[in-house]
Amino acid sequence: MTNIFTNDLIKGWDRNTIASKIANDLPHSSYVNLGIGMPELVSQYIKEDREIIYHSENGLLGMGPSPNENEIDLDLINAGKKPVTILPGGSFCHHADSFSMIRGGHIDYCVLGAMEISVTGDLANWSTGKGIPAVGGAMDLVAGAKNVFVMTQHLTKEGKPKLVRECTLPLTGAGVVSRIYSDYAVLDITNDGFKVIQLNEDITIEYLRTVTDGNIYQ
Amino acid sequence: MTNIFTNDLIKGWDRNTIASKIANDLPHSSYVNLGIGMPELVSQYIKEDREIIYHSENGLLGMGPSPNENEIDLDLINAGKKPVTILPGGSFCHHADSFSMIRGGHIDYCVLGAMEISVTGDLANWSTGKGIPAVGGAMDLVAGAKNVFVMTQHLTKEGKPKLVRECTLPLTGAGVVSRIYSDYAVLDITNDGFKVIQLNEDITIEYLRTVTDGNIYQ
Amino acid sequence: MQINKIKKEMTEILSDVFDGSTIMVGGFGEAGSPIELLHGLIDKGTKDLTIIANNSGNGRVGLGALIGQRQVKKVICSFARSAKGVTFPELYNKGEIELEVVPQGTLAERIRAAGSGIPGFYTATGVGTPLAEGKEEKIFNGKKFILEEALKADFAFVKAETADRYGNLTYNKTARNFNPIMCMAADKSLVQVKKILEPSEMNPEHVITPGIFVQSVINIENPIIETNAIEEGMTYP
Amino acid sequence: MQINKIKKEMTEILSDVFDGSTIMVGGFGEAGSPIELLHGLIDKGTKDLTIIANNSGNGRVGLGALIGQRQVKKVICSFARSAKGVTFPELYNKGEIELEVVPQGTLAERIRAAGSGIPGFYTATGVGTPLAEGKEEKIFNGKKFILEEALKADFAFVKAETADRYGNLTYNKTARNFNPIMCMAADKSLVQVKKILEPSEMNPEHVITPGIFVQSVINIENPIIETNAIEEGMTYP
Repeated sequence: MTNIFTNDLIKGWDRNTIASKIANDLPHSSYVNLGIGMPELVSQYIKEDREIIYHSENGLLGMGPSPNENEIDLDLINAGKKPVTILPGGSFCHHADSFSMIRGGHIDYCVLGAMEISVTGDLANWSTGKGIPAVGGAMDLVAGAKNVFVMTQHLTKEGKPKLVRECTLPLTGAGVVSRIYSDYAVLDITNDGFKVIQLNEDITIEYLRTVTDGNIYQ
Repeated sequence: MTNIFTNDLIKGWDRNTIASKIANDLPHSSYVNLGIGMPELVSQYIKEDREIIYHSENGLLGMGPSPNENEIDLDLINAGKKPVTILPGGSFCHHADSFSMIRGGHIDYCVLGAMEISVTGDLANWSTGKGIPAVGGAMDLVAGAKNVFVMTQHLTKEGKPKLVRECTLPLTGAGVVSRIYSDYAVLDITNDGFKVIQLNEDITIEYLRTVTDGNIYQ
Repeated sequence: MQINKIKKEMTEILSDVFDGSTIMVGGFGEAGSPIELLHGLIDKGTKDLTIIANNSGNGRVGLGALIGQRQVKKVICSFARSAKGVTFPELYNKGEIELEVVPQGTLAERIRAAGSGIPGFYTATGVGTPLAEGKEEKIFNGKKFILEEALKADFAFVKAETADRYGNLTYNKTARNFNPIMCMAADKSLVQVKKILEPSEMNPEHVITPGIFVQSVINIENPIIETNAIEEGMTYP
Repeated sequence: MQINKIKKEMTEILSDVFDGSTIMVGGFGEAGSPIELLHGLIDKGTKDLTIIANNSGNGRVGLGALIGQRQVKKVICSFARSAKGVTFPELYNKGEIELEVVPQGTLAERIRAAGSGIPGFYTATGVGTPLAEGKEEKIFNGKKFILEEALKADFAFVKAETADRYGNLTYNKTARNFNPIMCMAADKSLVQVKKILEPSEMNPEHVITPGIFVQSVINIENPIIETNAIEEGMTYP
């Protein structure tokens, strides 16, 4: 199961395909916080049969897409400190109120990246243990959101499994992840291990087992 | 010291005189919460050399006087549920924010009535122990305001001392009162007992001792 | 598909409310009190309710009427002794309704805590008084505090001034009071509102309750004015 | 006599700030960051500061400049690793500045708690992680929470959009962020504001920070725009 080299790997779903799978699983009328980076793609794949409200933890509910160059307002930014817009029906609030939305269980879904996810739903995504420690709102989001979705490559750049029996990196939260969307599969965290919800068309469950450290079942 | 009968009593300051003494002791630029009833009189005696901001715990900062009959708005009321006005520079907030002002020590002075005040500054003013128990914001005010002033008759209607060694009624707060304004005297709560700051012109310290249960000094 | 939290019928907005529900009722005295929603609950006949509110109702309208109909088994409030209270004292003095007294600021903070995912917090309010009895104590910097726990509810009944289809709310003056924090603390917030606005008419800087805290809205353009109703001797039903 | 919290001179508004002060600095990234107040502190030369903020400064302006001048001994923040950070990493990697990392929501709530007279509260944020080490645990309804304590400051440095002479404030869009709660939590809140209004021009429904939380205001009509300043290679002093 260990030390698969990158050049042996099967090419999985691309990030747009993963994002569209997540977008399909967000129900109409959900309040959603998309993490900085890859998860931001999800909003591009929401179908017309539903309306989703995006929350940005720096006090913005009803976040819209990036502004045109001439519409940039440096007082209107997202949690990644990039200029954004606000949609009709949106609102501003201060940081304590914004995190009341998160901690109080009012955010239906958050979608985050990961370094490691354990078979019991532990998540490590804020620290490699090196460099300046910086956590931002990640710990609040995983502790507070009703459903924590992880969007990730199945393997690290070095070809090691990110889905593991036990995380080795500092945790962001313990037992917090509900579902993982990787380039190889969609998996739920269950009492019995990683449950495959959908398997990439090009790979087998046996292969998935070789690139995953922890019990997998269908 | 006990069981002085009402008809023996010296007539002290009237309530307007007491209110003006309190008004004189509220410094310029103070944030003040005046309890329902007698303390409300204080605002009428603020001199022109100072501006005081009144807080009403139901989410009103910058409370003004009662409205004219034709200006009454039943959505603009004070903590006593009576129609009031708001002055320029005032603001509305919700109940948690309003009590953050109180509990967080931002209200400089609150002025409250009393049933009993102990020599250590315990206050009883919310319950006779009978009837339907109802506390309102009194416990929050005495625990949170920077200075708790009591405005009271020195004796009960039955002629018993309200200033006592130990309160017999259920407490509103323990060790919370800073100063007492009665019809007989102005007294500070100190480690050594009730310290007379000002004595009514018509009475002696000896007389004050006979109508007060607890150490008094000048 | 568009989000639309606005309901047309009172029966629809109240459809989920069940016997034995815990319901937060907004308002401080009559300001911000959701009288029509409470009357809807009388029509529905829901029983064994626990009410969390600042007061315990005036006259025989709104909360006073609901209590008078014996639909309430317990009231959690700061001040159950208002001048115009009729039905609560009647039942309380007969031992037919329970009362839990909570200091007003502690009530507000416990409600906000529930909405903010804070299960408990420490406060100096009530220390040394009968209302601190049985509560855990803790010393911070040499001063004694008591532990108060979050207070949540199945439903919040709220009255606001304006709403849009997302459930964003504004209030009028001191009618704001407990309403915004109750929206945060309830599983479902049901809001009666004087005026419905288009989302584009709602200034994002001026929203007091963001729609995330609101599940359903109903338009009651001309709500009953409690003071007048009581003066006119109104009773409901 | 009228209340007037508006100061004319930077030296006046900063006159009370002392060596060893704990200062909350508003802003999330550059939005709402009080750059001119921070530059005033560089001019004043105040030392041994503890800074509470979400970030640790960008480039060599504002907080980045203050840190670069070695006036700061410790930073308490949620995210000290911003793309444009220069001075903090320099000192941190040499072990010449202390860092305390606090999750962003816990940071916000600890600040609000200080302003609200709540010495401590329980949260699930951080449970089971290195940031929970040494913290008291408590079980509520079968779930584990940790105790977090109030975080207060001697001063808050805040940037707002409008103010009146009472210190009532409004903010612009997401430049609101930590500013309102920092005003609550500091002994003295010092505010730089783009525009001064008459009290009668300030709508009481729209005030975000009531004047009770503000001690001094200074009008900075055209504040430095951090992004532009960094692009232009600005350094201060």
